[in-house]
Amino acid sequence: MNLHLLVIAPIVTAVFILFFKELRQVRMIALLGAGFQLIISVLLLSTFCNERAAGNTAPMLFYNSVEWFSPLGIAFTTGIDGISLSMILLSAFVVLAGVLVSWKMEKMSREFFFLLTLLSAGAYGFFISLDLFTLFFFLEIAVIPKFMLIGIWGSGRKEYSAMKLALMLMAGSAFVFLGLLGLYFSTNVGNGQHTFDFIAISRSAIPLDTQLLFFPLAFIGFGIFGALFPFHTWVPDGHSSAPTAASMFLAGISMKLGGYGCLRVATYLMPEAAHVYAPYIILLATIAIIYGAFATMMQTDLKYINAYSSVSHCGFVLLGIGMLNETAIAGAVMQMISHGLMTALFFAAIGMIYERTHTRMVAQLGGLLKVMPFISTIFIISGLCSLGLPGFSGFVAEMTVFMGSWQHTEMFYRIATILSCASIVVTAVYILRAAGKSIMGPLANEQHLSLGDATWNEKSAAVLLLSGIVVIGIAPFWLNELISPDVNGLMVNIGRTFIP
Amino acid sequence: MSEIPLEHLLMLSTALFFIGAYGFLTRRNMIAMLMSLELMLNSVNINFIVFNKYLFPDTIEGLGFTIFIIAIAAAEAAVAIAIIINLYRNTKNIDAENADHLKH
Amino acid sequence: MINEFIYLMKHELMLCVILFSLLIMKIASNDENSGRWHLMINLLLLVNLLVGFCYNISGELFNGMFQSSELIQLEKNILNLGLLIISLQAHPYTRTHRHAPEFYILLLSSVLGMFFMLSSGHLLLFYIGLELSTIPLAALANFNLNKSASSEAGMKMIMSSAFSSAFLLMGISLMYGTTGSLSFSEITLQLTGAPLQVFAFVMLFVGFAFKLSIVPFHFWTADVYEGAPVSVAAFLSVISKSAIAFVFVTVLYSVFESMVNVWYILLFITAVLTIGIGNLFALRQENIKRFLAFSSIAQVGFILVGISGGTQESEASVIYFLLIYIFSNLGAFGVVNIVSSITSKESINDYKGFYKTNPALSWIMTISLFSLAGIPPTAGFFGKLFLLTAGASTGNYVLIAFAAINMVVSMYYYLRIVKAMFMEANEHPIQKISFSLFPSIALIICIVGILLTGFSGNLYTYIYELSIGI
Amino acid sequence: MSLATTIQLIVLLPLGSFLLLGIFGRKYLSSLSGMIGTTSLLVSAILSIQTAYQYFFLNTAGSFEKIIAWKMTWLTFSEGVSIDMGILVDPISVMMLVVVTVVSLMVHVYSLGYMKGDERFATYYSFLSLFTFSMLGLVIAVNIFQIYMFWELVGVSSFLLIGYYFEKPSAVAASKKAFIVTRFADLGFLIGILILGFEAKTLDFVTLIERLTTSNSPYLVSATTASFLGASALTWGLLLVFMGGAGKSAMFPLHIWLPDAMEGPTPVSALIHAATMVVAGVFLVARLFPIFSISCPGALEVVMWTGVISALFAALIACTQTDIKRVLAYSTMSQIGYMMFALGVSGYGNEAGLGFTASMFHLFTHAFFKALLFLGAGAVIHYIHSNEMKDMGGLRKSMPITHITFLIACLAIAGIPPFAGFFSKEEILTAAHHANPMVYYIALLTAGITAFYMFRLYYNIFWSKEAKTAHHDDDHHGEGTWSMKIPLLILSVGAIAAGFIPFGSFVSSDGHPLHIPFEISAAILPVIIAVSGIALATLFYKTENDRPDKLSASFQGIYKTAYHKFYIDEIYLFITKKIVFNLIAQPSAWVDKNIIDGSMNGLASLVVWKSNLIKSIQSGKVQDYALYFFLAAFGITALTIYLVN
Repeated sequence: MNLHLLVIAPIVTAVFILFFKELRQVRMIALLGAGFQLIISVLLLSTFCNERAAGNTAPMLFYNSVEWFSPLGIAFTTGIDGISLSMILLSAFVVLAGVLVSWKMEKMSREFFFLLTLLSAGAYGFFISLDLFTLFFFLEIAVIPKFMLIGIWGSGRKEYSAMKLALMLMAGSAFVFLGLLGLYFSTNVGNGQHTFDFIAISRSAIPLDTQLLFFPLAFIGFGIFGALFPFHTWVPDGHSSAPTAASMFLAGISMKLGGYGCLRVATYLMPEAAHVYAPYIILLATIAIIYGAFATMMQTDLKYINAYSSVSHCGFVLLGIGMLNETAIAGAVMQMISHGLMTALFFAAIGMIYERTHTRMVAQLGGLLKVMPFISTIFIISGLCSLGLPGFSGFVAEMTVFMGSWQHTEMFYRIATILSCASIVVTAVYILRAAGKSIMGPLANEQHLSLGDATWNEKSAAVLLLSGIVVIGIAPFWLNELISPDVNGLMVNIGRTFIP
Repeated sequence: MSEIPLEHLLMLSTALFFIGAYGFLTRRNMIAMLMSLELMLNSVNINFIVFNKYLFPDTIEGLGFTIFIIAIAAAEAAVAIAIIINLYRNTKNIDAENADHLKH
Repeated sequence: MINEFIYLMKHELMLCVILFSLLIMKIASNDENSGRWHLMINLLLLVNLLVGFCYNISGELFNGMFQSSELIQLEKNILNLGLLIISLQAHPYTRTHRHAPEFYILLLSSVLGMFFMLSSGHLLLFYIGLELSTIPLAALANFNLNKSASSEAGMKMIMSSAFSSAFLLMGISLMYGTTGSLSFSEITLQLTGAPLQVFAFVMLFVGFAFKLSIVPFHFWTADVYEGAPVSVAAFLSVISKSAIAFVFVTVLYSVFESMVNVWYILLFITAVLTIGIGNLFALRQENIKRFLAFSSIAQVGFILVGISGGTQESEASVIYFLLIYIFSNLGAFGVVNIVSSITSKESINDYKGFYKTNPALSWIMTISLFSLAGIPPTAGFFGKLFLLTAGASTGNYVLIAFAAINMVVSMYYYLRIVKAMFMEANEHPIQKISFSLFPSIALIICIVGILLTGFSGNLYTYIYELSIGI
Repeated sequence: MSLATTIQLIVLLPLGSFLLLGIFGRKYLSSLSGMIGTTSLLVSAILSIQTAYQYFFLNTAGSFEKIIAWKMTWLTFSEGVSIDMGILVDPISVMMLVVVTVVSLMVHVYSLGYMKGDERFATYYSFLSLFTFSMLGLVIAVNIFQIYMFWELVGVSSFLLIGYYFEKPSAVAASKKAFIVTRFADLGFLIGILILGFEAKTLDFVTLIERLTTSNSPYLVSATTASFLGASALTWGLLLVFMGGAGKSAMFPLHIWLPDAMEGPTPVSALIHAATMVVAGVFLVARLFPIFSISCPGALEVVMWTGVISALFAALIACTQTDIKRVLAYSTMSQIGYMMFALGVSGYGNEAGLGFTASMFHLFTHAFFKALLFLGAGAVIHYIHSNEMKDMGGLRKSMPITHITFLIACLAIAGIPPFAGFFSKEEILTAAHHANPMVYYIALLTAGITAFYMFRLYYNIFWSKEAKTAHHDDDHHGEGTWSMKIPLLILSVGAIAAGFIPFGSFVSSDGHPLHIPFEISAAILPVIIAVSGIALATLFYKTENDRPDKLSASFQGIYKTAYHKFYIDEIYLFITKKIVFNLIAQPSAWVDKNIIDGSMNGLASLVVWKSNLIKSIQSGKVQDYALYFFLAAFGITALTIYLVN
């Protein structure tokens, strides 16, 4: 199965969109495109599972390499394993949901859907590329559409947030690029030629001092995408100013690029350095988790609440990666997927509320459960998911991270783990505060009585994401089977200097 | 008659160069600036001739170059003066200090 | 023999033919400003471009004073392409101008000078080419005869260039004194690295630096760009810069190869200064031409980073980048040109709400700016990253890190314009602009170039095979 | 039907009705929803009774073994350590199956009348089913993580049901409080699980217990040697797990959510906050009992004292409360305290394990009479439309059935023979007597107080003054429908009869039947104390008089503190509001906004400032440019020559 399809499909869709003007046509095309992407990804999943079942244990399936800039050792190399596949599925879900929730985007609809689709192309490309340059290319492709989406269709201090997001993410990718250059020049494929090829680099032994120099660059670079403390400040502003779909993409996809990169590029390719720096990563992650959670408590804007909670939740991803053992890393991957779906759902719900009440201030909302039961239920469910209720994906992911983290017996790791566990209480507090005030309680505003409940497209978007969440929450074993062999594969490299 | 040593001539040219530069930097009048520019170019000419005569007497590359420099300097001066005249038409002065509307 | 002569000098000859035909027309005809005339001249330039592609042979004439190779001819073709685009873009401007033919005459003679410079195997020819390319430009900068800003720009340009050429000549003379020759091949053999020679070399370098507007020899740039007509500014920032850069690379790599330690230091210092200062000034510009001037200064800094690599990749990347740079910068200048020649609005604030009235132009502007900023999927991304990659081959990551961080800063001011066009409201936006065929062709060429060049790995490989490196 | 399928059915039926009602209930079958929920519960109740019959009576072996009826790996962490879903059948789980399904069935039936005409009828029933499902899943758990998951689910369904009247701010606040407090306790539970799982390298109960109880097993050794802050890892693990249990079971000091939880509909209080969920903590300790008693008596000590203190403490508060549901809530807390310290005083294995049996026995009987009390109170509230004692009185005429059943329940809880509570309490006291006299006397005292406040409640409702709301008689609906009365009758039968079950021969600490001789001598003292308590209550409250006020006046200080629940809530408020919010949350939010974000913006403004700083060099004067050129040229030359050599 040709992975290029994953990139081509959105691009073709985007190009098609340019030919139409009417919202009706444009959104239809976008929807078809997104649906097609979902179908491709599901097909990919099935073929992948068959391949694996047939005993194909190659680290990367559907491997394919096309010459690109051969003098610089750059090729368009693609291939996937369970981890990237799960990420692709996540993206497909979020993209489709995103298109659905922005169904009534009247303002400059063509440009909106064009950028949205372009963004998804970047995400897919990132997850399938096995060539660091291509990977970086797609990483950056995914940035600028966000700038436009927030700046044009956003709300609040949109220009400020858009600029901030763009600059911080660009700074991140600058770091990433330095890290990649370091890797590039430490390879050698004969007569002084270097290569960006992922697999080649993963096989080459990179001297420790090089790693020590470039691991922080790469990790911080990707970390900025993944809301690594203290480089997370784009998250609240960006998310809260963005239009609903863009927030969903940001939280559901972009932040995952960061986590994925931290795991795949930084940690996997420079394991020795990772072991050296692990304590710092864990320190930052723990701070992000607990401090993000407390900062969330004080927020009064629903989107800010969710954005800060994303900081806290993405902390679990980095924590899992920093723990550098199989369980924790598996947990980190699960957390990425879970957080992607859950936060996207949360933002969708908030967006629906905002669309109707034109406010996101908790103080001005109340008793919405009476007015819009469906949306409120969705809101509560995503809240429960984000506080890690069993039966939803969040629980599975967080518990896996905890179990993994606890395997370190040093006191420092133990304390970090306990603090992270403590965050589930804080999460409960702020989620219930938000839900209790805005969804439950007496009706805050009489005009709200006239508001309607979700429309078909919003419902289907919510159900789509919810199904993902619940499936993972009820039957995590299949996801585990999907990713754990490849996490094993990663551990071969990461664990190679593991000091027990 | 005794020959003038190379160093002296080089000193002369260097001196001339810096005098020209000084003039260029200090004179307010653009025409005067052009004249000091000529001084700088001539110092270079002296260099070429001197090197040619003292170090590589069997070729005439240096002399040839000098000719070209003189010619091109003339062309340059012509264009410069044309532009200065145009500037004078527009602003009614040719003081370098006052031609500073484009800045920062 | 004779046809070898023709093949080797075909670019120059072609230009001479056009020049003379222009002169004759100027003398002969009286209605030189008719649409027919403009069509004709652009067709001539197109022919000129196409001719450049046939009979690529390498060799030398006038015992080594004029030399040509596939690479040099490629570079000349790139310049021809840029020339064509500029002349197409200049249409709205020249159509209304009294002295259209002179405009072209000066333009073409400047290009002719660049060609000589490119093929020069001898400092004399190099010097002549340099002056021939500079002096007409000064006249062009002054082409808005009754605008004081324009003549001030012309004055500044001619004065500073004359001053710098004095330094250049000083360098050449000392080089002559220390090596006893003026032909590149000879000089290469005679280099000893004596202090006087280093001094001479630095003076040469300064001459280049002035033309490339490398900080701290860049001061004339912004003023001239602001004062000069937009097409001229575009020409300055794209064509003459690329030409000089081509020569610079060849001279450094093949002639002064043995002085690598010297010029690496020079490049390192100037690159840092150029990128930093260029960005800092670009940040605070309100006039869009001036802004583009400083942004192009910053771009030169990146070119220097690429050159400092000194490998085959470096040379290839520099040429590749310059090709992309022509497309991107001319895309931006094209839009500015149309806007300023029709509405004579040149401030960035005027561009607020530009998207509402001129979506097409805004998209073109945006894509060009993205390309300049190095944002994928535009070609600029590849160009810039290859430059950095080439520069990193020396292992000097400090320089690369500095450049990378500055890419972010530059991102800010490029996005600022995009923000103005798309996101900011404006009660009197620039009205809907309708423009003729020529500029639209030019813009289409630019956009296509921006979108396609980046992905064509073969093109890069082709350039790579032509280039030599140290 | 095999054991596995039966129990799966028992558990999945409520889930089914939850999904059915939750998704389609509101729109399509709101009227049917009650019947749907009830029938599904009826079936699973019958099935569980049948299971109990199979397990207890058709059991040929001498003892009751732990049977793992069914099990699947749900999520693997690392080899050996995994979350499994499964069904563990042993005496206590079977007993709990019966208790949960029966009480839940009663509540379902009762609600048919009680919640009639409520607009969110379907939602209510779906929540009830959700709760029942989670509770059943909890009791059959094979894996400590499975218990944790259902533990959380139970918590959330309790949250949903307390907040059922979501438009009442007090209800919302109560539900939040309940969830957050238990959540906080569960944090301890979770960390406890992490510790135990890490030490035992497994999460399965059977293996876990086996590994942590067999002496000199490597796991046990490492668990007891690895110590932190003076206590061994095992002690920490068990204590933290117990913290979870204490939170759910509203043990002191984590009890503050229980009284507020009475904001929920009364049947819900009967089901969740009296009979089933709140005893989950006891169940959890009982589940891990072997580890507690064999490997870590220290932890068991803690359990005991927590139980004793809670029992007494709650009893004291109960005497002063005027909201009848709150009185019942505190009495629940105190009874659970009994169960806890019963476990605490118990040892492991045959005779020593009396406390264990007693505790389970009390759990069993308590479920019946406490549910009965709540449902009775519910009927009263349904009739009076108030929770306050002062609005009640003399209702024995207008609601005779409620009156009788309520009286039975009061006698049962007061421990008057031959009612159920008497037997179980008597066993507990005996066990305490053997183990620890101190505890025994406190327990006795508590028993007395219990009798007192229960009858205070009883008299205030049914005797004393005439109810102000008597004029309801014309428009009111009497005692409510039969659907409300039948459960009362059934439960009262339970409250009378349950005591006669020879409990020890079914449920015991080690699974071997345990014959408990009934000794009159030990029973006399408690009964006397209980009777005197009742007598006192009669003296004070049977008819309206001013003795209570005199009493409270004479014990001013103690009365006020007890009335204000010993100010525990205020302490909590202080900690959360003053410390957590003002000293942690606000600062971190501030830091993020100003310092971290500020530094990011500061970087940007720094650059801008710099660019303004250097703007003057671009002076626009060509001669300045030339000067810079000149200087730069020679400067660079000098620098280069210097650097090269």
